[in-house]
Amino acid sequence: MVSRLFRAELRRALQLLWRSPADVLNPAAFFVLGLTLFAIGFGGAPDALGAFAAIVIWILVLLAALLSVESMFRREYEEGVLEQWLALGEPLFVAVLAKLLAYWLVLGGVFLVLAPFAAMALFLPSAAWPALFLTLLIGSPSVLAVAAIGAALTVGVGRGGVLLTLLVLPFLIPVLIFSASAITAAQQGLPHSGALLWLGVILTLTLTTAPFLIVGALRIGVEQ
Amino acid sequence: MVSRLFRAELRRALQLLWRSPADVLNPAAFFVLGLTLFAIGFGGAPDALGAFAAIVIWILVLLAALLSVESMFRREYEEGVLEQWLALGEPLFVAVLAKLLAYWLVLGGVFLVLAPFAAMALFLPSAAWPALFLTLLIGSPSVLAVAAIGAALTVGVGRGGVLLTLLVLPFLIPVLIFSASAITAAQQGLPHSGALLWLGVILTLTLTTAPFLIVGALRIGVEQ
Amino acid sequence: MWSAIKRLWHKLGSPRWFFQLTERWELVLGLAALVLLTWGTVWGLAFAPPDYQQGNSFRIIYLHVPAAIVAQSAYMLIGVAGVVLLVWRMKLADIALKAAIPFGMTMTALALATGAIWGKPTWGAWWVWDARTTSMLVLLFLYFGLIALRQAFTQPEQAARACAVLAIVGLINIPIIKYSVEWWLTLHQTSTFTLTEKPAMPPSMYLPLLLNVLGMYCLFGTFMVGRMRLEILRREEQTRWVQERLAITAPSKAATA
Amino acid sequence: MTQVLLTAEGLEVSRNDRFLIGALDLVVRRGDCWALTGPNGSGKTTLLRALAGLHSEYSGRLSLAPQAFLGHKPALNLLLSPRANLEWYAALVGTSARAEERLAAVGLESSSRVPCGQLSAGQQRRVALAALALQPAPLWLLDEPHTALDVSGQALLDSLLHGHLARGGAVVCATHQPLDQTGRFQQLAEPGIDIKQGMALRRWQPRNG
Amino acid sequence: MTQVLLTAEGLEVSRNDRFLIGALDLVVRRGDCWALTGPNGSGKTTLLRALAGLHSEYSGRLSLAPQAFLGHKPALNLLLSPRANLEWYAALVGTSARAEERLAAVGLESSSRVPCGQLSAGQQRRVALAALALQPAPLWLLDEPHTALDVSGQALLDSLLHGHLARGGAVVCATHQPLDQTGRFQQLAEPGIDIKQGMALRRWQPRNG
Ligand code: HEM
Ligand SMILES: Nc1ncnc2c1ncn2[C@@H]1O[C@H](COP(=O)(O)OP(=O)(O)OP(=O)(O)O)[C@@H](O)[C@H]1O
Ligand SMILES: Nc1ncnc2c1ncn2[C@@H]1O[C@H](COP(=O)(O)OP(=O)(O)OP(=O)(O)O)[C@@H](O)[C@H]1O
Ligand SMILES: [Mg+2]
Ligand SMILES: [Mg+2]
Repeated sequence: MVSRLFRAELRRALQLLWRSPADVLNPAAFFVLGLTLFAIGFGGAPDALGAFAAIVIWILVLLAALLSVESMFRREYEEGVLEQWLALGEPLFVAVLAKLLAYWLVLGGVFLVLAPFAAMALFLPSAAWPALFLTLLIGSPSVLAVAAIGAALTVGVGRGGVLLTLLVLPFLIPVLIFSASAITAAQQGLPHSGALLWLGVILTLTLTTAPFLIVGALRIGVEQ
Repeated sequence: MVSRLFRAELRRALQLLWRSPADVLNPAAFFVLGLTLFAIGFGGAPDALGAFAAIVIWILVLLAALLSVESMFRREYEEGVLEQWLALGEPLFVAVLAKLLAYWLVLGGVFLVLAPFAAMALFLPSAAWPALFLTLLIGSPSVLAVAAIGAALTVGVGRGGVLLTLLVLPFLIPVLIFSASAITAAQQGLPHSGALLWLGVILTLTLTTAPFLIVGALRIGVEQ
Repeated sequence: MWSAIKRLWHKLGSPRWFFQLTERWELVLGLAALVLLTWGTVWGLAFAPPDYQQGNSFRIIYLHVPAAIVAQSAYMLIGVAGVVLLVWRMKLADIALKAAIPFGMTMTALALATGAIWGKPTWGAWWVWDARTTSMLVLLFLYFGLIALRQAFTQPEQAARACAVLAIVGLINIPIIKYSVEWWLTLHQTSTFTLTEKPAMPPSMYLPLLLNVLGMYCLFGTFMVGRMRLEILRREEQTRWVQERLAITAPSKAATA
Repeated sequence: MTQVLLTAEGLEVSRNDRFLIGALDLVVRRGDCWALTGPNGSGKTTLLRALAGLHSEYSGRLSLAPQAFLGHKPALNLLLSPRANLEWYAALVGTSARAEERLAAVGLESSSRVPCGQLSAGQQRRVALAALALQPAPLWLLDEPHTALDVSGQALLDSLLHGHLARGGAVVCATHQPLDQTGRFQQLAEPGIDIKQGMALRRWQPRNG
Repeated sequence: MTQVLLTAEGLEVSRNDRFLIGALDLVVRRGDCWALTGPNGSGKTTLLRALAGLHSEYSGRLSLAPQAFLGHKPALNLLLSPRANLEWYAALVGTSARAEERLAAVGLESSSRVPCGQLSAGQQRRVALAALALQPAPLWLLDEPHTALDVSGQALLDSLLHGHLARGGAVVCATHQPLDQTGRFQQLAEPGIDIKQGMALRRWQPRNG
């Protein structure tokens, strides 16, 4: 029963992403354009760029994820669909899991696909590429899950979520720091499994707690 | 008559920004966050940071402006207010001007207030501060006006705040380049009035054409 | 005279008239493109003298320049079509606007790619951020934007008008590409062909280039007309004249099958 | 003062190239009250939007006096109070708002400073009626104005319509409920206009008392 | 099969600390059809939401069977087609969708693959009715279900209600229009429940033929 429901929700979430590809394309475009801007801005200074490539890429990933997650529940809320989930004896938890997975499949996929281009555009030495991929793989689900808590909290609060960024960012900074330091270490040929391990710990933590927090937050939003 | 209408629209636009501060606070938070991340990320390398401070600040300004403008007309569209503007013999033009002014007053104000902090956080030499202020003053209205065209074009497209970034950022690249080059020149004690002049030219161009384009785009959106 | 122009203008608004007018164009343009491109390319690659500075690597010019020029022309056509659509509400304009996008985008990508390949030996880097390369990249983004914007709308009519607005705004980029090399000091070459001066290259170098540029325009024309005709058929599917046409061609298809 | 507020000649309205309304001829004069009826999805909303200049996929001749339009949405800013919304409408059309008074007239004196988003569905429609009443435009285009109104709200709407017609205004009103349901209108004995299968325009007049 | 689907004892509902409904006692049994009437802003929507578990600012005892809720919004995803929406509802409640069939029953066979955002107001409400009919929950909580429906749509709604009641379901329905307006319901002779000034719950039963 639950697994059938999960499949249905996953299909719906993917269908929605397909119907309004904006939700995915927007962050992807944002990511690419951000890269372009930095590349233009740092013009002619490939060394400087290479040194900061890791941090630039990860900042853009964070921002792109925030942008895309912001509208994760908004449509459902405004259309009154969120109410249905709650009225129908709460399969909401399953729906939230499915939605997170769908976003991660698509958005994580986008980041992974774009990563090599990002690395090239910013002159990231190839020694650091595996670290970049790994941090994206382990880090991005945490980012999405935490950002989704913020999106859920702000769904009822008028438009746009006043505090999404403020609420969520403090929790994301560790992900950023560990990722960037792992990549920078790899760049210099230093060991970096420690940072990756920390990313794994953060991932377990967020994945086990975030869905509950999201459901709670949505419930508050609907009663608003 | 027109000026009375303009005042009414301006009051309303400011009232709205006051009632849903998210539209401004979110981008501001984003700006601060981005600065923080860069400051953290580039950690102990103040020299490197100082050299690229101008470009980092301006990229963040661009992204923040896009974030905030994205919802500029969405509420009006969804509530059916945009239709009223059009049905009532188009005082829409005045409304658009008022809205742009309101956003610029608030968002431009936020950027100007945050600029010294940004400059300090990124170790921008104080010689370049006046140039930073000037570029923000002259450049930000262009950015807002161009971004508003994109917001108007995408207003009817579901949650298609979608394409905004994709559509608009290309047009903003000149503003970025001139601003950054003015600040960098000032940093090195070089003359930079040329770049400022170009910013002025861009400003005149956008301010004279953007309102018309915005009105046209909104008209298309309403018929969607 | 004036009324004749007006009549032509009216006719131009009719997709059906255009469809009948261009019955043979695809073939003619296609053949011209084939001849010109083969001639220009063979001459340029095999017979033109090597450059005294760059040796043989310069030969990529025979792809790079035609692609770059046609990419911009296609965009100009798109912008003009946008104006016509918004001012005169001419359906054909939207059909043209839509038809020009894929070829223009491909040419932009090709110009960027060949430029990057050429940049490696001459500038020592695949990519350099200067005014021309940047504005050309912007052109590519504009093409992306046009495609994305159209598919974001559910109603074709609104999509067409929105794309027209974007296309017109994007026109500003064309002079930037064109004059960026003169306004800012950049690494990139300035113009070879101008209307007022003789090119600095020897004829044996620039004549094949000219042939290729012309050939590329013909190729553009071929694609353009073909896509427009297809789009007209698709949009006017319900009308009598299309039904009749399809009724004529359908049995012959059945006969060959 | 011209008598004709709206003329449509051979008006054909479509959506996405799909024909909705073919060759409609309509003249609306001062004092006219036209009810537009038809099944769901027949094109009532689309026709009204075309008349209001909000839908341009039509052909034929169309000329109209200034109109006020009230669609399926109440067209209020949900963050602002009813009062602020009315004041904004007043500024748009250049009249004085007298917001408190108008809100009292629609029974909302106690909610004039609450954000509209915190009003019930019917209360929002009432604010929209107040905004409508404030506009000096002689031609009203209304799309299912009875929606969400309670019995007293419908009486209120009827009296608004009566007043507007008496002042020489005219109304075109899409609706699913016969205007005589509340007993305050009666249909004219003329045949009216049949737009297409099931979709029709009929003229009504106020019934006093 | 229990007979009682909903019991409320001393239910007091408020909003932002403002009292809306005081001490309501209500028992809904299989086959019951309760109409909830009251002026705009009296708290009908709030009460229904409390019953549906969507509003928790209440006190008193409340126990209910699984319910299906249809509020002021049609609760459809506007990007997806009616078909996809129905299939999703079916997955939620674990029944088979038979979407085409259900859409045909509400007169939308030809629009089953258009995004819901491109349907007219009444067509969207019809899809919502199809989604309601699909849910096996015995208790229906409906908030002004007649909104935007044309005459045939209202007949459709009535026959949905008839069928549901006949199968042993129960309905609580907030409305501004007397259920007997279409002639397919009649009010029971019992006094019903007066919640407060102007706001009341009355029991109706299907009138056949
Ligand atoms: C990715 C980088 C490049 C881009 C985006 C680019 C773009 C362009 C464009 C848009 C034109 C057409 C100018 C016009 O319309 O008149 C052009 C022409 C030309 N390009 Fe490039 N280019 C790139 C790299 C290069 C390189 C590396 C070289 C060789 C050093 C080169 C040599 C030329 C030459 C000789 C012309 C012909 C100039 C003329 O006849 O107008 N380009 N390029
Ligand atoms: N989101 C909200 N926040 C705060 N107060 C609200 C909100 N929605 C409604 N109210 C208030 O609660 C009261 C009851 O509203 P409710 O929507 O339940 O009324 P209703 O009986 O359904 O009215 P209607 O017939 O207009 O639909 C109203 O006075 C309203 O002002
Ligand atoms: N946004 C839209 N995009 C595309 N088609 C639409 C859109 N809105 C409505 N339609 C289609 O146009 C037709 C007419 O819709 P319209 O809203 O005018 O009907 P209506 O008569 O107002 O119906 P209702 O009584 O349900 O309000 C419908 O068949 C509908 O499918
Ligand atoms: Mg309608
Ligand atoms: Mg209600």
